Amino acid sequence: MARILWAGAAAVIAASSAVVWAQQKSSAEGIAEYRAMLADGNPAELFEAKGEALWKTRRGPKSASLEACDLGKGPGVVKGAFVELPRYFADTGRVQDLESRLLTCSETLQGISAAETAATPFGRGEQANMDALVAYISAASGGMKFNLPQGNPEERKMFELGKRAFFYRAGSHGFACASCHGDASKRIRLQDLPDLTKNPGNGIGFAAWPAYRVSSGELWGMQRRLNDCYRQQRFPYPGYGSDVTIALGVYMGVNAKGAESVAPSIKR
Amino acid sequence: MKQQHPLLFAAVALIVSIAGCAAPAPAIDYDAATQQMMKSSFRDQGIATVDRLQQDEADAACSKAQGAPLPEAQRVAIEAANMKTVRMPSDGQFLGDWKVGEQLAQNGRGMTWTDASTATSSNGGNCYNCHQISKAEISYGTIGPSLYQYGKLRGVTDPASPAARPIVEYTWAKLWNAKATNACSDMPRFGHNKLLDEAQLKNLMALLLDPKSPVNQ
Amino acid sequence: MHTRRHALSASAKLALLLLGAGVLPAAAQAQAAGFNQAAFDAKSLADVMKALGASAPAASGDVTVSAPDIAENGAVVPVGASSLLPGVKRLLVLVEKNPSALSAIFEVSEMVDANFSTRVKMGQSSDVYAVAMMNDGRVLYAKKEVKVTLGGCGG
Amino acid sequence: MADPMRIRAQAAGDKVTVRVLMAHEMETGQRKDAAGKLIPAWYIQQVHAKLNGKDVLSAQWGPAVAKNPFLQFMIKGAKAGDKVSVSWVDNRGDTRVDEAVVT
Repeated sequence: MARILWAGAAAVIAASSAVVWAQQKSSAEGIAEYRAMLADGNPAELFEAKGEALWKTRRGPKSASLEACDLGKGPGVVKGAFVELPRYFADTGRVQDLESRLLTCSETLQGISAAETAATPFGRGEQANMDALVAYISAASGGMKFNLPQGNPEERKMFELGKRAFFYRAGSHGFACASCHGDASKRIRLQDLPDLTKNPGNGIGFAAWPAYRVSSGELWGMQRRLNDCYRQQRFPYPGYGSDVTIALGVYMGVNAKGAESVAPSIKR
Repeated sequence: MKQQHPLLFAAVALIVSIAGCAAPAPAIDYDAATQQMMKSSFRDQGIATVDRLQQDEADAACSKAQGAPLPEAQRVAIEAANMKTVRMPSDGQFLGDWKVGEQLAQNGRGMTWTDASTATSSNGGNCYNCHQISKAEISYGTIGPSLYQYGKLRGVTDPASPAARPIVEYTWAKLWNAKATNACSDMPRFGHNKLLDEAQLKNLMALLLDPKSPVNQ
Repeated sequence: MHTRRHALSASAKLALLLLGAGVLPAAAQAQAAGFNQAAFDAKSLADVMKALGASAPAASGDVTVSAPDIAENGAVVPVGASSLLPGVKRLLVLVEKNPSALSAIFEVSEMVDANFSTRVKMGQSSDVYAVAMMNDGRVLYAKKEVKVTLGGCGG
Repeated sequence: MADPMRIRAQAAGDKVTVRVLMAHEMETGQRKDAAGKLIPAWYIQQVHAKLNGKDVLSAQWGPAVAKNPFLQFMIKGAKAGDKVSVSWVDNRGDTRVDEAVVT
């Protein structure tokens, strides 16, 4: 009986949704206006400038800069690297995203412990430097299209694992990434939710991060974005640079193939 | 256009798959590898412990389906099993205070690793994240259907009347365990997973069904 | 000018007093003199005007406040204040329902337009004011309601 | 020391539009930390701008100005090649001065 009632209810709901449409539209316009007013003068620029200086500064026990770091396009090449990450790196034998690759470079070149940085709370010490570095490196690929390599078997494996992680429902609320990001044209509160199972468009979803978060006044890379997604999903705590975060990066990045990166963007 | 025989394709496919078996790289069991990855990637933090990664039958089946509908028999079995978990209110009263319900519906907190306690009193209903409810709140989500005029549209004028009973019980079951009526529902199982207690659920019931609630104006 | 000097000296005295009481760190002494603490502590629009020695403001079509209808997040709300009238001495930005109403004071010189944009925090939906204090003592305002919404997952 | 500001000064006609981003916490003094202790107020109180060394703007800010503040203003009678400098002082007495050339 419940099922029949529900079907009837659905029909009534469809009728009532037209009534609320006008109001929804004006809210959406208001939000668009707000975002347009913020776009001119994105504080992410402050982080980019800091990141560029950090990239070139000799630091750490080995007193070296990061300029010899190979982000996938050869040592020292920054432009275009971001839109091809995560990818497989032969020297570590791992698929790495931007943050985990920076941990490797920072450790091998500068002697700064990757494990210690990974264990540092977001926004403090070396993690604050990571925020600036990801802003700088992503900005260097601004306007370029995502084109993650899938030639290596490890890259293809991470895509498959990322897909399964994306749909993995668990926790007290039974949420998966897909609960919010598995369909187009849905919102949470007033925020549009990109469908991350495909390319949601230029500068949307995966192509909008790293971003300056207005709510906290901080710059978030994908690691931090995913960390807070999992917090809101009521999951346990994902390790910084853990396989699940990189696999999700591969899944979303491959799906976003052809999308233009606007990172670092500005977000609620 | 030259027509090709489907059997030819089958034969080629067979040869390829045999060759595949002979190759050194064995086929990967992605589902097992996923389980292993989840286990190695997460750790306890505050109240959010790794045992939360364990899936029950519904979560496991819906994860595996990746958004596709479940086979009919499986869907029916999952819904029946979840329906059995629904506990109707112990005192037979279904409705509480819609004003408290509205606050609960607005509240998106609870059960994250930054929350101090798993007690139901520290949890919100998260309702506006996904649903339109009261018309006054313009910041609402659209993951779930609009619940504006929920009771009114269903003809509920007296929630205590026998006529309203089926809707009242259906709504209670939906809040208690949404998978009782929709196996792969995205809605949290508030009663079943001890996210909200009976009194809190009654307040949400009142928000949806009390004729005096702003939802039904 | 007289009222302004008066306000400055009052806040300077207050700063000295607080410094004597050990409330203010020594470093704050230098700039406290040019900062009108009383105006920024004032709760209401009227109290801000009082602290600035200004008369009651009148609504005016010659002052413009720009702000979005809806703010996705109260932590950052873009607000602009401007006027094309000649003789604007100061432009203020106020948020009526903030714990302290005054957000910013801009001194207009002959070298700049009476046109400023910044971003403010808002604790809740509220009227946002642009107030122009004129050289002739008039005080004019424009206001606009900004709805601050709850966003994201809310957790 | 505080991180540098980003200053953009662009000429159009006889006016120069200046956009400034400042790296600052702008802590209100009303928020509590995880332990429930009030986080002390820390915010920019005064901002000054100069064109070729001459004062053009002064402003007073309260803690309600948003974190990592943005400021836009228009200078009259300025042109490409002119120098715009912006400085701020916060309630702790920390200060920062940066300069940009009008383009």
